[in-house]
Amino acid sequence: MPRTTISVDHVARVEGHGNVHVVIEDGVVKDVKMEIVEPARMFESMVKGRSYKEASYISSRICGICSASHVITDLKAVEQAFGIEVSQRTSMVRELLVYGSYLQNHAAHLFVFATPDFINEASIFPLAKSNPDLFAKALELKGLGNRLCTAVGGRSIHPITAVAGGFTHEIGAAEYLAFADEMEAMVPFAQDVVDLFAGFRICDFQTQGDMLALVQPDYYPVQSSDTLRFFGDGVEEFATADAFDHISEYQVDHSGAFFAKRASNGKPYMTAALARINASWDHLGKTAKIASAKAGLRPPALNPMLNNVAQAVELVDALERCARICRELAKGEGSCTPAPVRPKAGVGVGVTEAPRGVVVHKLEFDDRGCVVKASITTPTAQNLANLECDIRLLAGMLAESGTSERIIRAEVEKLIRAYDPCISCSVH
Amino acid sequence: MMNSLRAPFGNDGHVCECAQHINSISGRMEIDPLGNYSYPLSGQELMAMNPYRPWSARITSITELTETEKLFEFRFIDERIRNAFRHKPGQFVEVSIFGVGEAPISISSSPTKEGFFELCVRRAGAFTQVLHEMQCGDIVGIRGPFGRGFPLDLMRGHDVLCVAGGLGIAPLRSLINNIHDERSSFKKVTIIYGSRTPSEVMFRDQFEMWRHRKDFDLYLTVDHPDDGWDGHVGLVTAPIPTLELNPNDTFGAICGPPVMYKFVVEEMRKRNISYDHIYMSFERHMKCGMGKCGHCQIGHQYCCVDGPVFNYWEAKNIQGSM
Amino acid sequence: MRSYECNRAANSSEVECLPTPRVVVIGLASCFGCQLQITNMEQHLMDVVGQFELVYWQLASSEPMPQEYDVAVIEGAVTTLESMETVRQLRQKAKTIITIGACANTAGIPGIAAAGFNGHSSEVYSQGVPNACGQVIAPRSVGSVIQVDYQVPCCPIDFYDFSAVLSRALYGSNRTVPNRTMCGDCKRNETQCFFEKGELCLGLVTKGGCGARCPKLGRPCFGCAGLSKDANLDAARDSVARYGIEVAEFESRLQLFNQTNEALCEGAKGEYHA
Amino acid sequence: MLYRVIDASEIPLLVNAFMESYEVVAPVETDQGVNFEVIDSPDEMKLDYISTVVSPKKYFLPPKEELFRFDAQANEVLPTCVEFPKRVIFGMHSCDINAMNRLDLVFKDCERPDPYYVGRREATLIVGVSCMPGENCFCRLWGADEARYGYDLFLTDIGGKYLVSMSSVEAANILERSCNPRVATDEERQAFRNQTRRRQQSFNADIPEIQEVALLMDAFHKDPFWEELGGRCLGCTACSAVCPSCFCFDIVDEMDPDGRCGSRVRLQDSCCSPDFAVVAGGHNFRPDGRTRVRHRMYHKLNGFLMTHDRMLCVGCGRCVTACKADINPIRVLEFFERKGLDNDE
Repeated sequence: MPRTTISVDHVARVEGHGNVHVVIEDGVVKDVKMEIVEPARMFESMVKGRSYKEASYISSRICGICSASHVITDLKAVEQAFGIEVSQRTSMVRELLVYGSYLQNHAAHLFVFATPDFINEASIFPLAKSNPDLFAKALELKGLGNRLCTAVGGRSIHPITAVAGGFTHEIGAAEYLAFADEMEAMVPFAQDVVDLFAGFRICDFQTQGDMLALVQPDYYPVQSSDTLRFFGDGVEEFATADAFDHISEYQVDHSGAFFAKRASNGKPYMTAALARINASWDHLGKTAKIASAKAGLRPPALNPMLNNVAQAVELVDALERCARICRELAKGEGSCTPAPVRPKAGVGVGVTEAPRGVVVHKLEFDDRGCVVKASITTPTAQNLANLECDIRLLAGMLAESGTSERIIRAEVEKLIRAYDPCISCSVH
Repeated sequence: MMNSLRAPFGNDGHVCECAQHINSISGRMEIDPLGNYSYPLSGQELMAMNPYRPWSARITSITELTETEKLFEFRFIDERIRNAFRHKPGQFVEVSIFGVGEAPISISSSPTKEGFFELCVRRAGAFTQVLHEMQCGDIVGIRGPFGRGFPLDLMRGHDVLCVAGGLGIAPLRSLINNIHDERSSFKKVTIIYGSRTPSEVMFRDQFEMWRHRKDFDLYLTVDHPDDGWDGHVGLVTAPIPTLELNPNDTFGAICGPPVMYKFVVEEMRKRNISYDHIYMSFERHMKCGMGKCGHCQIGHQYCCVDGPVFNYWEAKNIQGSM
Repeated sequence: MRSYECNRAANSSEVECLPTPRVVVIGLASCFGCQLQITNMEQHLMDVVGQFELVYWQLASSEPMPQEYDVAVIEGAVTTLESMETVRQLRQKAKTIITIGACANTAGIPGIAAAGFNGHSSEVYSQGVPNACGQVIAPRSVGSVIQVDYQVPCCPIDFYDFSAVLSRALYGSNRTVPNRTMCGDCKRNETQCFFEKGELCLGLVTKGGCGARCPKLGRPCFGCAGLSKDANLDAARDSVARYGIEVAEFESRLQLFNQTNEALCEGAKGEYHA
Repeated sequence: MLYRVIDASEIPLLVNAFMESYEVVAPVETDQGVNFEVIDSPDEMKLDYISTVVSPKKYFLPPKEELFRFDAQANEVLPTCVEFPKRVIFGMHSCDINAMNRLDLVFKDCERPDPYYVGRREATLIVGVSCMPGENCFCRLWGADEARYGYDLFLTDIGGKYLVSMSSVEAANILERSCNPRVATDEERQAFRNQTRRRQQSFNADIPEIQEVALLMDAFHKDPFWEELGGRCLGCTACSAVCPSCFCFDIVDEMDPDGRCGSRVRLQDSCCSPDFAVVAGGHNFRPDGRTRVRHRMYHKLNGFLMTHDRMLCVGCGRCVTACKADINPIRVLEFFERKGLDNDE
């Protein structure tokens, strides 16, 4: 195998358009490029001059899959800039919305995108015939996420009801309770999903990059924390408001998305379900923790391929957590009615954990509440540099052991999909 | 939840009913697809059942008339309905192709022919496109007949002057064929039929035969003649001033594109045909056929029940008719 | 345009269908949300997919793009010379083109950047637009590049609207695509008007038929279905002013989904050169 | 007509009695204003409302209604059967009852009754309630401020008590079973008379009282006023959506997602919809706001009178609020009023 170029144009079963090129010479990886060819839509520039009322509506459209996360992140930035405190109930409903998107995303990613890799099919559709029960149950799980998002946000993607300071509409107690029951009933299947993915054979290697996740004392945060943590090569905790001081974005010619590195040490890093589990393992619910341990996933878990299992564990955790939140909300305490908004000049940074990692929106407003400057970074953009390093590592390892080009190619695609990249989101 | 949000409007969550008979005690309506009625069924009984329910009819013959027009022959599958179906010239039926929709089409065959009816259909939109692709033996749904047709009873014993433009020949053909089948009940019958080009002239053979047999005085006219054209050239109004006609004894019957009416009526009035002896068929999109849905309204009149055939006096009294 | 009509035979056992239509799904500049919406109605997904042969869908399958197909479903706005070429090729090969979602129909949210486009791209990419992005041009709707046969409106699309449009494309329908604006639907939902609360809503000029979901949930319309062909913009401006709302806000809000609509002229027209 | 008196405190008893065997809908106040909704308890009801956003016609002509199911592949109607709920509409105003009486003429007491409408109508009991006019009400102009028939019970508020007119046995039985209806005293009759007069005197005096509207509609058919009024129509159909007497509809086929079966569906429609009068081939018989708005006003203020001997408009005033372009019958009345003044000058 003197010189081989492995190229996959339009990596399938990922959200968005990406190509990968790996050049191997005499068993040594010479070059890896993760080309992000998604059309640029210039969100950071187009929101300039627009009212805060429109900002979250527009930035929701950065990504269909992560729309709930982008909306909540943007609203948090707006609220920080204007000094708005949201009610406890609003925060809980937001968490429900974010988790709804976790259920949608993880189920879609694991089954529609990832599973075909492990059953040697091009798509999920053959599974409808070969294993109709699994297919039906997987769709049911994803459907539950959709319905939760629809109930809370008004539709399954691009939530309608979430606005600065609260929600314009909320479902009744009976619906919350019905959801709680459904969530709990779905837990056993989610546990099976963890087992299923734990059983898939993956290459054994470890990422050399760092990791980034939201952290919160005694909680597994997805939108409720104001603290971020880098870990791996030294732990570094900082306020979400300072996110862009610690994350360094840079432009490369083969990608429409900006790449990112940890500012303090210049290393690439991973932000994903795997990073969350590593950071907040202690705060996973009991059922999820047991499922995770049983699957052999416990910190430090550094094989990026394990992100699939990590997502499955999060499914278990999300179901239980959502059921609890639903029961709490059904008690009807507090209100989600949007808090009054008084625009003023200022800067706000919103950070949440999107299904595939940390998303940051930084917005600067003038005194009329119009955007002066916007900076947005998405988990996939942050992951790209690390992904390239991991591909180099994996391909090198396989090439060294004389693996065929076909298998290297398949494993590289598997790795890319394990990161659950959201490419259109990364080029925004 | 998703469905309730989806419901296009409103929140009347009650799934709706399909109706045949109303049982006033339980407020329940039932439908039997074939109908559970005594035989034979009168036309009135046919309509007295759920008037929104189309009845299956089979296409039994298709004739290509021009590039864009076909003549379809239909027969109801249920014999009782086939026998009960009676129409008047100028009336229309609602044709259903389920999934595609429903469209009002005027009946082109004479009431004197029983057991089947014919529709002359121009390919003009999504519905007629699908209908044109159908084959003999295919099934459609039919409701009707609806509307007020030409006043045959009044016309009997008198002269009749029919003026048709383009597809307007479709409803008039029903009248003309009917007259032909009871030819002795009518006096002098004149037909003026205008088309854009010779290739768009429909039912030419039939007309030629009648002309040959001197059943009717026939004026076929086109706007753009070709080399083989031996008929007239020009507007349908052109022959009217020179016709031999007895104004007190003549009924006019007009059907054609909207712009035609004004001019034809003018010429007929010049010949002193009375306001209420000039009958014309209006084109509107009748959706229900029963004077409810409003789509075919002209002023305060409903084309589907008060028309589609109006006399000129009535039409003059409708705001916005011409 | 339609050519897959199932013969409606005398009895169902004789139903004989022409070869099932081959469908490709293509994503251009978008959030992928409309494609997701298709998958998001799990219980009906296989019903819909079962009516045709899905020969290319990058989001869900690694099967490569085939050479021949009948129907192309396009999501997203045209933002590069390359995608312009792509849609032209789709038009050449496909008998039927269906665009889904605001991006494809009106240039949608990406279209906001159409005004002063070059400024936007240099602002985001200070070192020049990366090669990977292709040759970027001011965003535009698919319909401004090629003739589109059917549109599924809104941002994101509704699954049932997609299913209905698909039915229309495959089997035909004489149902009118409404040009009425949205307020009537809102009233049928018994929603109180935002104007009465002094809040701007674009229902006045936006194509109806979406079921007015946003107002029903307490959020004014932002116009994602696009301007109605019969939108009465002048009368709407008067109405906005009558309710004490700044007309400038109305104009600005209209840009969200109608930036490149000729009815609002100016926009990015000056930069519309490929 | 039989009249009895009950105390206001007996109303909940009456409602509860209805609830035993009927679905009860009544005006309910929410953050969206007052609207007719199904209630579970008399406490949810707000009887002293001025107007609802939308009229209760939705219970007879739902915005969307399935007519029947079909099999598109065999091209046949499928057997379909669903129930009409037994329902009481509690708290309808006179204008809405009069509007429903007009709908009856079109859908029930006509040559071809509409079985869906008739089914709902016959399964429904109507309990009317008296009201005081709001600023947009002009029902009195068309004599629609009193309901002479079309209800089962009608409650007139005479201060802490209600004078009840009873018109159906079914409702009277329930009234007698649940309340203690008694014969009206002279004082109560007096109170009734005073209440009626107070209502009559409370109408907005700014709304011109023009009796010969129908004639004027004909006389001014070609007036430029229609361009001024109709030219600003937004084509949204909100007017018809809220109107208690608008009944135009569309009939469409909706396919199931699998493309095999589907439903024939009736949808509320409006003559103010831009494409309402389009025929196959694309010609639009009313292509602009001028002709559409004029047509609608004609049907409301002239056409229906010609065919059914009463105005279709009942003067409920809902369209005055609903139309964002300020198009409504009051503007038409004002136009005729101005014409009168012009002539005087």
